Amino acid sequence: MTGYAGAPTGAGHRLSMDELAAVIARDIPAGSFVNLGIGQPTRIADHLPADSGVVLHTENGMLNMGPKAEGDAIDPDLTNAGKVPVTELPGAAYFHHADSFAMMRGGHLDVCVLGAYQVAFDGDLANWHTGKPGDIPAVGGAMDLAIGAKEVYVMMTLFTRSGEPKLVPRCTYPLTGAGCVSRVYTDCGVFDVGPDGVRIRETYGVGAQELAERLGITLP
Amino acid sequence: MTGYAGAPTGAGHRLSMDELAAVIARDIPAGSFVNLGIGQPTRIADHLPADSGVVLHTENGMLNMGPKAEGDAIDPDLTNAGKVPVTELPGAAYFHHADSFAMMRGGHLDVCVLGAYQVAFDGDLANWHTGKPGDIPAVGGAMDLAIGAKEVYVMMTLFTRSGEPKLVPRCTYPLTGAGCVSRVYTDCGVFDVGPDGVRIRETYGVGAQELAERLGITLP
Amino acid sequence: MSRARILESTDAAVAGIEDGSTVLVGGFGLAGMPFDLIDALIRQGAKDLTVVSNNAGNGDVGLAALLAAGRVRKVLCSFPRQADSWVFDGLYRAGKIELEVVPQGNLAERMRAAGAGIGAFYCPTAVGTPLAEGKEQREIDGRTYLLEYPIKGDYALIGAHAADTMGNLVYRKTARNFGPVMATAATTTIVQVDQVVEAGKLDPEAIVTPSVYVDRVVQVTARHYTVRGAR
Amino acid sequence: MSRARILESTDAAVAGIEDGSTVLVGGFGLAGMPFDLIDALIRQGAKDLTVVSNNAGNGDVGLAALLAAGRVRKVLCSFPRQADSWVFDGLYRAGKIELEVVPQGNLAERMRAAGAGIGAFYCPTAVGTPLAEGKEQREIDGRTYLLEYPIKGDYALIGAHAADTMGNLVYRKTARNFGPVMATAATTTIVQVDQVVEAGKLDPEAIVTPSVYVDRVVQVTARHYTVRGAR
Repeated sequence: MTGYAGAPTGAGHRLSMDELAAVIARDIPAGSFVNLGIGQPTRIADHLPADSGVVLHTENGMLNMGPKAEGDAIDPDLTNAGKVPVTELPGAAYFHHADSFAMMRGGHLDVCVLGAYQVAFDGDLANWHTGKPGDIPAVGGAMDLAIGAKEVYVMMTLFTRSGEPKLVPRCTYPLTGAGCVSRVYTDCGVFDVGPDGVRIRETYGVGAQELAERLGITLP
Repeated sequence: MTGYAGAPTGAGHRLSMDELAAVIARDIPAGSFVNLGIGQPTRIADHLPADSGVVLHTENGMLNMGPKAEGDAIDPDLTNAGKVPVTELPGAAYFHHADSFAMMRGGHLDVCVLGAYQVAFDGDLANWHTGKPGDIPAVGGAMDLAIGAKEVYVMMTLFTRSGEPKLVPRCTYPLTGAGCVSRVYTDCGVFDVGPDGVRIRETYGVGAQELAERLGITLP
Repeated sequence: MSRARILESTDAAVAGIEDGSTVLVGGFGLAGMPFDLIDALIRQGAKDLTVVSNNAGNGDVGLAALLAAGRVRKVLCSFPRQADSWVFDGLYRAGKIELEVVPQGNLAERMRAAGAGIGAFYCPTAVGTPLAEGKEQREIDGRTYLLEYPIKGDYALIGAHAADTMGNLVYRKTARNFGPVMATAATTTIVQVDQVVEAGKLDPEAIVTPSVYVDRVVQVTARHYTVRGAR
Repeated sequence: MSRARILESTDAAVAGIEDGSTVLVGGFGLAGMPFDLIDALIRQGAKDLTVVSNNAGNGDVGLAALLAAGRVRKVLCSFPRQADSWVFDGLYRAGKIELEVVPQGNLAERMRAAGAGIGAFYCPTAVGTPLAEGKEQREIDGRTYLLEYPIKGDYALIGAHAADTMGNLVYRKTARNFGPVMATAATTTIVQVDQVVEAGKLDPEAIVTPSVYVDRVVQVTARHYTVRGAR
């Protein structure tokens, strides 16, 4: 991600969203059942090795979803949760919405990757509503996804355009789920979050010390 | 039903269980979705006119069940709720147990016909357990059926072998469902039951007055 | 419910829908949306409707057209705000339509509960969020749940791929979405299909919506739209 | 859950089932009962099991054989007493087995709740009966309901007709019964099938149990029994 205004000023290389997608793809265990949220997380699919055996779930009623459909392969009856036409892989299965969300809510998916406005050190997630008076609230499947998978990862830039951290002691935006995120992947580094607070796993283009200071966390 | 010990002593013709099955078949509206309980109610199927359009549900997961299977048509994977091999009619559909009982509990079946030990004037049903100390309790789908269909009919003899009425002011056997029965078909007559009490619709081989006296009800 | 009727026109299919009805409308975005039934409902004229659907209309077709015709008092949905939901956005900002936002999985499960005779259920979704406000909360086995009530429809308008003459339904791919659940949750379920086949022609193992849930069926010429934009 | 494994033997399929486990056993009477997995479980030796199944065994095969081997501490079922349930009857009357009777629909719905992440639900079945004793009761919209909790299994042993190499399942006729629900409700789901086919060979529209619910699959030679007697 080439220098958005709010990012740290260190000279190092922060990850582009595509590079970050590759990092997340690397961390998803082979054979996992995975839901990739709309927006940036969708890119992760392009970085999964062909032999990963990862099966993608889309909450509008499908397992083993394939890549985006192009040209003649576009079928209006076959879309992902972002309503983008997609394809089906061998071994795909279709089911209705109640069954699809039962699958998620019942904890049968291994990993879900979501975008976020903010994540709190304890794993609280805010990604559905800015809370601004003029905004029309729209939640979609965000709250169901947030509490559903065994592991909920967030993929986001670490800072807003105006330089505010998005990994925060406490979310100021309305919550999507409480304590539900376990890991946060950002252009500047990867973090574990949860009941024990935030912990830096790795950093990109910026020192752990500088990052800790910007976020107001203490290194162990 | 030729003279079981407890039946009224009048000289008239009480209905056999087969004749009674024909009466019930006559009363089931064309096009209804119907569940016939195990035992005597199963006979009703044989009396439904070919053009009745009645669709039979079996709670072990099927709609549009056909007659009993014979000979080579016997398939161990295709049975009714009594575990008797049956057949499938064109337009049949299979579904799992949760879906099957959702169909019943959700009030989507029009009529269910059950056997009974006792029915109370207010529609309480007892048909699952004698309550005797030595008996092993076994409920099956009886309680789900009792509260599920839009109309629950009972098919039974009106008296026990020892002459006790089975249509009673209050059930002495453990209940299967409270106030769930709307009509009782017996060898001696047909009764409406419910919140307004019991009412004789027709009688077979015995006068309404005698029947009322035996049951301890008042004629209007 | 008694036997499904196969009707000759969409107008016959939507006949009798009363003002003030709650109408469950199938589709996830445009996939599975019953365009022809909605057009017929617009002609039929019922107003003051409460619509339950995942979205609040896309572009100017289907549900968006019903909203634009001013027939909808209230929308229950999970995701009203989309790249192409200008009709809803305009009505909402003008204070001309009421909105209840329901998480997508709760929308589906609450309709399933209505169809399955479940009085209410404890659900972990939305705990600790603004959408938990006013809902009863309960700890079960160390986890917190909210009490959710069924959503029942007077009518469901859904799209399916094929029906047999008894009313059994099959769907196509992700156009299945809310159809099977809505069919169970409505007093009267009205379905538009691409084709009607003889009873016995659909594989009994593959039927998704059994005939008992279907009241009226009408065959229409398949029309498809593809949307651009977020869910 | 991660990818299903296709195993070479029923012994490998039931490996690791611990003493004291709760095992959901598919089948309605004998239709859909996983005979070969149960035989393997008897060889495997796990004891002190709680078994959840619709019935408590028929004749001397399948679940009845597991009971006869003395491995089962408790049975949760809807209908233990049948014309040919002599094994269970004997153990029960001798005080050697515990019984919890659950209405058939509640058995199915409570397992569905376990699989669907529902904390508990209000159900109208059994209100006013002895099986309501000790259950929380509630009026909703003028009707009385009982609060029912999920039934979760450590293992499910089920029978299906075919699996693909990913673990997707289809069933045959009324042998489907409890299989799909149990597959969702167990931590580890073990399936015996008549055949395993390549991924892509099963119609994606007709798959009943998606692969995510399946952990271990083993192909066996189809064995069928027909029972005489009441449910």
